[in-house]
Amino acid sequence: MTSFFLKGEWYDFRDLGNPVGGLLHDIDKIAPHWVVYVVASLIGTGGIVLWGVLSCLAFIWIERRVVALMQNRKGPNRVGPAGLLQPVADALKLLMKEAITPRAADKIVFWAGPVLIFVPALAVFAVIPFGPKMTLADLNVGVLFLIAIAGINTPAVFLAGWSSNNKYALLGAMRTIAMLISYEIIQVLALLGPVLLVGSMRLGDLVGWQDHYNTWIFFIQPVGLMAYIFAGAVETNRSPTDIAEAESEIVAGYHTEYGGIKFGFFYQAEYLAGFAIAAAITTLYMGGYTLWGAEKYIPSWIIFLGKLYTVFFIYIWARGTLPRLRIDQLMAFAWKFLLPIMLVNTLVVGGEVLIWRENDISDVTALTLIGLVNFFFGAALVIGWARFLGHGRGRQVGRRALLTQEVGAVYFGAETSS
Amino acid sequence: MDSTGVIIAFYVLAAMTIGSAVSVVVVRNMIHAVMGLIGTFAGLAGLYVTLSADFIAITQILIYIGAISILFLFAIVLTPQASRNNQESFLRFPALVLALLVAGVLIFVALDNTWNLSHAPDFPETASTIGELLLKTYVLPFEIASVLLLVAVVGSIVLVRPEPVEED
Amino acid sequence: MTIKSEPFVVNVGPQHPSTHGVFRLRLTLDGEKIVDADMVMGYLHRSMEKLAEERTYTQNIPFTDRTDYLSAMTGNLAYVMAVEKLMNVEVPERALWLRTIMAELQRIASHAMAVGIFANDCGAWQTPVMHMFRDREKILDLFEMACGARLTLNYMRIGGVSKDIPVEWMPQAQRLLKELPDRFAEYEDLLLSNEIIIARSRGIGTLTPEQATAYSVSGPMLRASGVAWDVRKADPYGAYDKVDFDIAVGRNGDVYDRFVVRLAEMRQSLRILQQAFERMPAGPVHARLGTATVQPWGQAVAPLAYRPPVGEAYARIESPRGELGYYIVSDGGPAPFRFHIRSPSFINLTPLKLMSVGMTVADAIVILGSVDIVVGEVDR
Amino acid sequence: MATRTKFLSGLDIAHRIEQRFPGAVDEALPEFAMIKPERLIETLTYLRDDEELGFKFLSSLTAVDRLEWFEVAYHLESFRLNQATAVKVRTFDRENPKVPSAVTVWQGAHLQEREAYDLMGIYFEGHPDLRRLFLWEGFAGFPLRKDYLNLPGGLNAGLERFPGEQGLDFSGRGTQ
Repeated sequence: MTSFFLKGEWYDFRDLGNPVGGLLHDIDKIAPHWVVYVVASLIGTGGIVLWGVLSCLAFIWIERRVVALMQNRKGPNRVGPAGLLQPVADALKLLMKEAITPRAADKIVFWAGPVLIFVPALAVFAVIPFGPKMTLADLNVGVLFLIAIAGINTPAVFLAGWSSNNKYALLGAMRTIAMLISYEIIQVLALLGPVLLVGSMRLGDLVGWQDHYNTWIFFIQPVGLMAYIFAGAVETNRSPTDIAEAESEIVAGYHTEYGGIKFGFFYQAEYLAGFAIAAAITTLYMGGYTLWGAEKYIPSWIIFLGKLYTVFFIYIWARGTLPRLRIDQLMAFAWKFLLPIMLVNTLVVGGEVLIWRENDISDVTALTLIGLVNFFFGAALVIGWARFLGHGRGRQVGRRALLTQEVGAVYFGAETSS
Repeated sequence: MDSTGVIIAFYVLAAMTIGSAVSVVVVRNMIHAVMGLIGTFAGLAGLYVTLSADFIAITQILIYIGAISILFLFAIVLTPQASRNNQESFLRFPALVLALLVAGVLIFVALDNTWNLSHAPDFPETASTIGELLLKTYVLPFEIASVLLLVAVVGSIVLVRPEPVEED
Repeated sequence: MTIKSEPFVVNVGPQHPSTHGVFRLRLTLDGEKIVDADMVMGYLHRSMEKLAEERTYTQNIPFTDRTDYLSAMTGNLAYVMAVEKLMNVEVPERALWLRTIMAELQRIASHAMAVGIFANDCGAWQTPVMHMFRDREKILDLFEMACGARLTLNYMRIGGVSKDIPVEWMPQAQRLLKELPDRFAEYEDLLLSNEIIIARSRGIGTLTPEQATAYSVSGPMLRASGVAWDVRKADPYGAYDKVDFDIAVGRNGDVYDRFVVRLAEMRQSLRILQQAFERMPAGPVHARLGTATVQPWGQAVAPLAYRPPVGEAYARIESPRGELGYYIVSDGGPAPFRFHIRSPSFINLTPLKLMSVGMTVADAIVILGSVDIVVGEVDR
Repeated sequence: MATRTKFLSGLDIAHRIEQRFPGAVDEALPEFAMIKPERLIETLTYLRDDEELGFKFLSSLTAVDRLEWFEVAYHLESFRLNQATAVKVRTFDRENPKVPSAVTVWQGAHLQEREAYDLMGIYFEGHPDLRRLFLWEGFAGFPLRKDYLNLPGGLNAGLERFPGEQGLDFSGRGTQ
């Protein structure tokens, strides 16, 4: 007790689990057993909430600046240095706005919507390992937890859309549910690949496996990663699948009627859901908090957050680049394209793991072979299936207009080489 | 029922489950009733966690909150006649009587039984245990259930398919 | 067995991000499918046709800016052409060339806006619009140099243009002309082969040439349906008979083709500009009519009121949105007796129901975007 | 290369119509041919379908209040032959002007006839959906008519002089 504040682990920021562990250890000596539990969960939840809010604020600014750069604009640059305080100003504005509830809305459900949508967005982070000891609850069904908690979104979105008593909101809610339910299946199948490889659904085990073999599942499961990134875009309503809140069609979708801080909840929940998807991709596909030995020198949580933000950046990039698909095209993409491919992919991974386990093959050879096979087979599968569905090369080529001098002639249906 | 925390959690969750379940029956607005149902499902999932059946708990959330409740919501919204409110029904009193009878039987059984505590060891990895059981011991029922679901999927697709336009 | 759902009426607008102004589209939906589409307009109706009957012919020119405010030059041009036809005025050669140049610059600016906003309607979050604005801004700078205004230009005059271009105008325009082909290549690269844009716009809102003609559709919409009709070519005005250019024609008449035709027309406009810059003669820019005086610096001071002879005139030009016609009836007084605008945005909306029924909500927005309406011109 | 749209004079058109439908033409001027309302639809159909005319495109349809009568002007174009013309129809009934609808001939007349009905109050018989277009249902009167209202400042429609012109009396700021 003499050196309460001067113990080594207090400065060991490679893993924030160390100082917290030290603190808990000291508390355990002086307080009853359950206090440790309460303190540990309070620190964990508080940390995650704090991190989530700060990251959201930072990314509001980053997203606006980055997209502005993509669009030949400057972006927010007035509030604070380089516009850095813009998100704070936004948040203050949202907080101070009058919380309007439409008269025709169903009051209770209208209020429940933003709260319900916020819970799963935050709860997902409970199972994410930010570092070796930085997991709030390392469930043994962590992967399933990711999907199940994200699934709570569905009723929340529906209730928000329905209770607004607005046609755009209802249309948006219907679209969201159709999308979420379809892409939940894709998500499950995409996450099944890593789970089959590792043989565990505990996220800590998944990271440990990638650390042990010094590889990322990204290299072994490219098709699964692509499908999961796309399904993640659907899940978080980001471009090119922001159909549920398609601004140019249904104004703001299910949260059309929400304003003030209630809208702020949706806004932040959307960011948090985006971070959750990025965290899942980082953990499952990109080695989590490990970086081929560099985690000895760099704090692991910095590695993790770096990867997470990189993945999240892809979504921002897509938002500044891509147009939006139509709902039926998106559904067709899920059911006709991704589902068969993911089923085949799962089968292939299962077979590969079986062969690897049953036979005496060295790990390096096995993983290299699996990676190569999956890459080429996946590429062949995607291209072949796209061809089979009629998305040949010829259809993608843009047409050019026909140029003519002849006034009054009709060229309808004239097919010339473009 | 080992520690105080679990006991507290059990009572909180049980109260939540029963309260939501009562609200499902009592509330007039059908969407509110579905919200109550979601609360019941969530409470049940929590109860499963206290029984260290985490796989079942997660599945409960995934299937019941994520899918079944949506089914209810869609059914309510897409039914044109059923507006938002529950209707009065002549079956109200028979239903009440039936419910009271069932409740009586359940309470009687609960009080009359001598409850034995199980001393079987916990499953450390519920998911893999369930997986092995499903794919080894109970593979036939599992497959039969799968085939049944497949039939249901195909049937529903056939039902909602637009009729092909007949060309003469 | 089919499952029927209740019809669901959605009001798209008048306050909506995609109606390009205060325009209302009342869609009756079955699920996401449109079973009926009805247009409600008039939120921007300023009764220009009535107001114009109370103002002199010269005073009416600013009104024509404010109909199609994204393409004010062509509005000016069509109106002054109608009045010139009525008064039988011979316009000086340089003024004709200047009118052509300005109209073509305006066409590029307007088409850039149309294409960008169309991509926005497809859901590309602002990026194409902002890229297009880059070029449009430079064209607006040129307009500002020439006439002091950027949007409502009021440049054309009866018998010519308000003033000659300043000396530094031509070098700047030449510089812009050198930049633009690369930019257009970039847009064609980014947008024409974009898989999602193709998926969203091919086969949507198709009009056959017969339908397009019967529904009085004009401009890029008509040409996208495969009808090679361009007033610039068919009935050349300005200096269009002296320049060489092609009519861009689509093959399928869908939303994608309208978009392709617009991009191709921007290139043709560049061609016209190139030739015009080389061949524009020197000379006066305003005809001497009545008491009109031309100041030493080239500005024409119009007489207070023209009194055209009794009669009527209908002049039409190819505005970026289609065939823009002005029908003017004169009773010999200082103000038009009847002033009617045949506005392409308005008439191109006629087949909207035909195009959107059977499509989804998302398609309806894209179709409306492809019509490229300017509500100021729809409602007038 | 400088092709120009051939404008078929009203006299020419009137001659052709007269040959096909004797008595259908009311008046003919070089600028237009005036057709009798009762023969309008068959005449317009003839103009559209005839091989040598082929006016498949209705460029503009508008109504004019000539104080004694209302007239509806149709500006027609043919893409194939690159020619244009104008025909008109008139009605002397100021209380209840009625003209047959051209929607059956050109669907493009749909919105334009609605506009003419809205602003000029001409009832197009046979129009499938004749409602107010820009103004709301229940709007009193038809604003483009010359007798709708005198404008502020007391300047009557069709006035001979304008402010600033010589000879205008500014003492009373208008006549009312």
